[in-house]
Amino acid sequence: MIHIAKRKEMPLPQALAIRLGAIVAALVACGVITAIATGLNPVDVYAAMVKGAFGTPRKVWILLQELAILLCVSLALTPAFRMRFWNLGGEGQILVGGLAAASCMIILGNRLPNALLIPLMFVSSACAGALWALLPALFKARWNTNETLFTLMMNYVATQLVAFFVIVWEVPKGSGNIGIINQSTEAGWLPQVGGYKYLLNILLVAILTVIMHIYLAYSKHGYEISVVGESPNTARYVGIKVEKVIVRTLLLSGAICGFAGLLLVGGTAHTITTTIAGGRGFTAVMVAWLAKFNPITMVASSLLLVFMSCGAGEISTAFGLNHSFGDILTGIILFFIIGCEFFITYRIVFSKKEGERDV
Amino acid sequence: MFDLVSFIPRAVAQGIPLLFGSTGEIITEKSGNLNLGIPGVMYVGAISGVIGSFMYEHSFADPTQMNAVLAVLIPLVCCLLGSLLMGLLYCFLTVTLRANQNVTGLAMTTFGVGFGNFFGGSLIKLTGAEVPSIALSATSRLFRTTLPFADSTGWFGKVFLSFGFLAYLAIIIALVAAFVLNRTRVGLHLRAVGEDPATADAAGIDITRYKYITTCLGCMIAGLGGLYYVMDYANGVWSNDAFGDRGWLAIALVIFTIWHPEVSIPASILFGGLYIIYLYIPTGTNLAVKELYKMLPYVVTIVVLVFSSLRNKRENQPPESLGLPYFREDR
Amino acid sequence: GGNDNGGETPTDGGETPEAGMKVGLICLHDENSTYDLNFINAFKEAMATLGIADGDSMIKTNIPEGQECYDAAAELADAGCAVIFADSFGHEDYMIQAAKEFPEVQFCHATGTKAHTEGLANYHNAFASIYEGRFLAGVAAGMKLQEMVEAGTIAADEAKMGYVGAFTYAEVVSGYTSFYLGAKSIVPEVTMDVTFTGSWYDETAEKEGANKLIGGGCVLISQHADSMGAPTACENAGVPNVSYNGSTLDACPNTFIVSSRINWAPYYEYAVNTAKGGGAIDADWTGTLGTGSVMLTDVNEAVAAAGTVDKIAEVRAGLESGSVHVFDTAAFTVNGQTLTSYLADVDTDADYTPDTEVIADGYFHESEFRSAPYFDLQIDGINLLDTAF
Amino acid sequence: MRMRDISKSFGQIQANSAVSLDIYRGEILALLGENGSGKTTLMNMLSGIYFPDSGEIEIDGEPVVIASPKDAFDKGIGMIHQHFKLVNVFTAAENIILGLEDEDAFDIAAACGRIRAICDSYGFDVDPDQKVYDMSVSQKQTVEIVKLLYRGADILILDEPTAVLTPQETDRLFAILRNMRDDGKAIVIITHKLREVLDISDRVAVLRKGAYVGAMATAETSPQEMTNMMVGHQVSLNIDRPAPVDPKERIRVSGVTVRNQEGVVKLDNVSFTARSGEILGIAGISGCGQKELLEAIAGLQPVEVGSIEYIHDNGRSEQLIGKDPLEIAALGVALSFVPEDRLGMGLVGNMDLTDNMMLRSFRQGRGIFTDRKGPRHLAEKVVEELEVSTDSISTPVRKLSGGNVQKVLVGREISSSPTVLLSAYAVRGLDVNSSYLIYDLINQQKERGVAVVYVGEDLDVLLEFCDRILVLCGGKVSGIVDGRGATKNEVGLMMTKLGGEEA
Ligand SMILES: Nc1ncnc2c1ncn2[C@@H]1O[C@H](COP(=O)(O)OP(=O)(O)OP(=O)(O)O)[C@@H](O)[C@H]1O
Ligand SMILES: Nc1ncnc2c1ncn2[C@@H]1O[C@H](COP(=O)(O)OP(=O)(O)OP(=O)(O)O)[C@@H](O)[C@H]1O
Ligand SMILES: [Mg+2]
Ligand SMILES: [Mg+2]
Repeated sequence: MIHIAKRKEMPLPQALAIRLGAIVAALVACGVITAIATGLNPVDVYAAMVKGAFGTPRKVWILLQELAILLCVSLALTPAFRMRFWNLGGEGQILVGGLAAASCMIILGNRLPNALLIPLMFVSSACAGALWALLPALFKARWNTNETLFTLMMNYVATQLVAFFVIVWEVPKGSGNIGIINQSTEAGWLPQVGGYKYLLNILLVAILTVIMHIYLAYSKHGYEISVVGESPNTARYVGIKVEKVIVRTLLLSGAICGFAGLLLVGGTAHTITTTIAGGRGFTAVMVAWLAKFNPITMVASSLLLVFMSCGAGEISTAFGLNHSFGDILTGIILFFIIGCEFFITYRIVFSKKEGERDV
Repeated sequence: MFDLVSFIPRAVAQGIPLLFGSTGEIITEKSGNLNLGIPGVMYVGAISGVIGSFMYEHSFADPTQMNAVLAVLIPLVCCLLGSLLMGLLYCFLTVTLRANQNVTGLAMTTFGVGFGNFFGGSLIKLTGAEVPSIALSATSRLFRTTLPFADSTGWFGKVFLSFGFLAYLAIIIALVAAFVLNRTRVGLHLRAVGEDPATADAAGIDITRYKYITTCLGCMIAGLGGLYYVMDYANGVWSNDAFGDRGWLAIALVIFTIWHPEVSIPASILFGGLYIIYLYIPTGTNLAVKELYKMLPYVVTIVVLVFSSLRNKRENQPPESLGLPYFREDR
Repeated sequence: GGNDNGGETPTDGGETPEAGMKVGLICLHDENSTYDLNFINAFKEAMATLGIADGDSMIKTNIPEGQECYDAAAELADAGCAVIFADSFGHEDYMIQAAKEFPEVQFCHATGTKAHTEGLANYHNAFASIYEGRFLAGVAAGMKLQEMVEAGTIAADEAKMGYVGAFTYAEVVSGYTSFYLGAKSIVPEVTMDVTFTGSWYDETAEKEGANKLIGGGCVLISQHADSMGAPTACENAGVPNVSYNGSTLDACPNTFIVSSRINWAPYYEYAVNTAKGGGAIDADWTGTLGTGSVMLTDVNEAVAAAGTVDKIAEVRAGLESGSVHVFDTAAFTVNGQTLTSYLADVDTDADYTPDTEVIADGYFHESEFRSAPYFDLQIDGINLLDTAF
Repeated sequence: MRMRDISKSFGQIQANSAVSLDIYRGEILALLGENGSGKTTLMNMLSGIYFPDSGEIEIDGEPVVIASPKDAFDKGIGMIHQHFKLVNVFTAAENIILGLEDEDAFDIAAACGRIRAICDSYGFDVDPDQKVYDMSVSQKQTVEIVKLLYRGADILILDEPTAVLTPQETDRLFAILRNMRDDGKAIVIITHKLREVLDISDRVAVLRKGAYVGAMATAETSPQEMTNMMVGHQVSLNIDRPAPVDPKERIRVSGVTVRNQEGVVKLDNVSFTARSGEILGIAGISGCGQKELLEAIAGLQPVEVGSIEYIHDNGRSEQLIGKDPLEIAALGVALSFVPEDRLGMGLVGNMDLTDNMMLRSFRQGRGIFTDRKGPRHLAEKVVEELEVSTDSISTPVRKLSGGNVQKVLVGREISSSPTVLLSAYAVRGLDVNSSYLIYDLINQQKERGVAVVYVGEDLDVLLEFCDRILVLCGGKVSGIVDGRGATKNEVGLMMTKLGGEEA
């Protein structure tokens, strides 16, 4: 007979070893699947992926930039998740944040100096993102309206809102395309630090990671968030205004998503499209969860996912393999990582069957 | 002039994949499993059906020579099998290994959509078509065979008889699911598993078996949604990513219908209708306004959600243990 | 960052053009998109013709219309590509950005509009006179309508076509107008309803758009959008369909008539050969029937009217010889008036200021002042659906 | 049934070590032990919830393996679990038939009939169509009992079944158990109330820290002996009642009416005063409004009409109605509240001791950061002074046993030197030793001049412990009696009838 029992607390090195083992097993499994499905040598494929992610300084910069944006969105979702508010609306909050930044650039680009315009963009993106999160938060706080569905639907509303403004601002008429905003004046473009295109974004998110970690672990707000998440009744009992905490936390969550939108629009792309968020609102959910809502661990989990997507781009260029193959590999690696937690928490006990005789 | 008689069948056609998806997810969630992998499952279901049918249809020089029963059964069985494997994978991870359901689901969606598009892409390469798609016209024709009299009974035929068999199957499955959930012992046990597995377990119900069976069944039902989309709606044409994020909408419908498969029938059709209604609203060349009309299904969903939350009933809440792993020895 | 890298990885492509010249292509999607597949197939074909090794031709797929396009272009330049192509309209600004940074690399952008005003020596636009292809496809449609009228399936005043367009962009307007004029050259009383989806690829919108047109009495459908939505809707309803981008015969054996498409291979060959030879690539290059850039698929004899193939050949000869013009001002009216003068918006600017006189010699000079189409007139006989409330 | 050398551990914790226990037909065995001594664990291994790490189980001389609750059920073992095993959104009937695999068709109506028949014959009051979430705790416990009866079993295990029952309900249950014993069934009952042990059991078995200490015939033992065996050393079983010190009016409640969310009146025109240095007991059957009363004073329950005043030492009074706990604290009212549902309200199960100590005080200090130093010291102090048994102060409180959880909560609540202490069922589920510790703590507060409002279910304790007792019946005050003079009968009657007349 096989029985499952809880383990004694496992020492960290051993737990890390199990996780590492899972990744190795995942790579082997992916290798076998690669060989079967594509006929390619898996080692070559892995080498190409590494090359695609770290091959040149430019690729490393791109990887870090992608990492920064994904991490930023994951950080944004984390306070809400810790409060057990399932904010699936990151996508929409990024979009409206980006939309606010773009509208500042388009409408005020020729009227304000960058020194004023950029701070204004920061404020308006954060406000837009916050507003987008505020709506579901208010209804959740007041009437316990299901936030998962509400935030999910807000994504689509945001997408259509962006689609609307893209057509309003499109150049040329009818093309459904805005193109680079203020390409000649660079009005509203975030400044480059030390001549590095992406460094500012990366630095900002690095700072944000540290702040978020401190905020959640050591601040009074962070403590309130945990209490509300764990037990709303206890929160009320000690006089925490649950509604207020929900609204405040979601304003923060949305504002940071909006900020991610600003980084995308003002920092790199200098345009707005309906696909600019690129599914990060959802990927970030996975990143946050994999990291068990710890901002520092999230650096690792977002690195994994960004590495996989950069690598997938490379294998599609190098071997003509469809991008989706990267998704398959990502999925398999995730399955192994998720599954291995079992062996950290539980042990399997085999007991002899001899005693079994029914009455 | 708004032509309801021609609009309704279109709305139904949009609604059926959602209905399959939401019915599958409802019964899954009733067992306490929150399967966010449904979008991936629907892709896998569809592509499995396509692969099966592709193999069969291409083994004939002239596809009209196919055996009609086999031509329908093969994709159907392949689709069910593919979705079943996804369900087993989900259950193995979340039920046996007690992995986090949310991450597992999201990973399954990544995997499933990738799987669908990868093998879709591979088959497309095999066909070498100029227009990248796999056309299974002969098979699709069988899936789209309508009831007799559909053409000859005027509006009645158009509104009620003009669908392929999978559409009726979707409705029957939803009704059966509703019946089983609410009126049978199995349904009672299943709901208990989702609400309070510890209690169900203490009452002698095999939690693992219930979770496995319903989740796998749920995945198979959802997979049929993908199959319906390719074989019926898209005329047997697989194009990558064409299915879009209907899987997410199906999950959204679960909450929208407060976990009632029978409510999902009108809700799916309503949502399907709202999904395409912008095409019927006169906007002319003002495409910007059209983009705003595309918000309609989502805004309506939010409004209904808010109204229904105003009168919050205990029965309208998600299953209490939804998303939580169950281990008998911890409390 | 981009700026620091320009010098770090010298692009040796320009120095030794013959030995292992490298060429790159940036695609919005991948081979699974109708639109991109057309570019990719032509690219592979051209590279084979040019004798460029597999390892030296690089395709970057799934590059969105944003910063990623610049990154992809820069990476290709880093990798030593001497000529870099991009296939999507929205890539243009990022290609220009990269062109400024890598002056020794040639950037060739399909469907763009800015090369002739940007004034960069290494940035170029290209398109094809696809309106001619559409005109020919329209002729096939006209033949079919004529057959239907003659067979009594429809009355002459029921000769109404439907068209599913993506955007209201000049490229689409030029496309459906030429298609309509092609049909009108056979059936003068034909009319056409047009509906827009607001997307280049949206299977549901295109399918339901076509269904709506069919429901509205259209007896033949064509489309300018990339999914299989419209053709399959036609197949379901048994309504003949004139396609775009490639043959949909497999999926629609009973309704597919013919399809027009652009063949990009001649342009790739031209651009790479010119770069090789050190010459200057045209700022605007327009492929024609003559260059082999505008193509029609085989006609599906099972659906097309008898004599379609011959008729197409005849009209095609006329187009090539210059005796037939697609936008012949005698063939259409705008608000009941024959056009004698029209200022088109050729130079892209935010206010859409008309800047160039395009009517001369009795016809509208499409794709002559820049490669991308600029015909955006609303002609009589074409009814933009839903504008009349 | 025999259990031989049964051991079971959960991670680090050894819950049972080599326990051997015999259970006989026609006998009621009481299983005793302190909180966390492994009683529940041991019984759960019989009912298939847990699987032993080692050891053997025999039924009627045959070795058996009980791998699941279903196995246990098939072998005729039925158990009432310590924590309700009821599905909240189901009706009583649905819960009762849950898991049964009858051959005949699924027919709830027929089941309801049988349930009514059982209730009638045993004198229980269960509405088969009532949803569990609408039930009071004692109703839920009754459903559990009916479930056990409905299913029938040869070996019955009852884990603290009386914790939430009224004395009358307990008596009824015990009568049934005696009948069943006489029918030849084997019965094990776990309870912390020694009086009940004496009343019902034939034999007593004692566990201490997971190990079997011994067994004896009930008739030959005394509460003192049992307690000593459980604890392992001599304890005194007297509750002190020091005289009130300088009683002054502290809380004045007048005409308070409270409705719950469904609009049902839970408190109806309640008036009384609580005095400093005095313990005011509140008696009443469960669901008669005690919970709402305490919550109303603590600022957690909206009050429809009435007034609740806090009177300072200098005679100034503050209205508490309409204020939340924070605003009440801001008035300088030092109010502590030990609620009924400890982990649901009062503590956060997944947080460690330090963070739980911080719940009341985390706002202190002006910065945006929390200060964990103070709470850590407090946690250490509470652990030391109240003898909380825990690995460390960074253990999540969820992992502590019920008694220890309660000590942590009480320790925190009294650490803020309150002037008013509200306490609901402070010793529910606690073992004798822990209970006395809590009584002592409350008495210490009383001596400090704190006004204590003590809601309890055990009338004997109330009568022994409180200075005055307020009796509630159906949300109305049916009287206030002096704790020193009143009799159990008198109070018991007032609990069910309003001031002598029918409620
Ligand atoms: N599911 C579990 N997981 C981990 N540890 C457990 C579990 N159940 C019990 N324990 C541990 O086993 C010990 C014995 O617990 P048990 O529930 O048997 O005590 P008990 O005698 O029933 O206590 P009480 O009188 O409070 O009901 C406890 O100290 C506890 O720490
Ligand atoms: N998930 C768990 N992990 C570790 N220990 C647990 C867990 N659940 C319960 N326990 C332990 O099991 C024992 C019994 O728990 P239980 O909640 O029954 O205590 P209790 O004293 O009976 O509480 P109460 O009197 O409030 O019912 C406790 O010692 C507790 O520490
Ligand atoms: Mg216990
Ligand atoms: Mg207990």
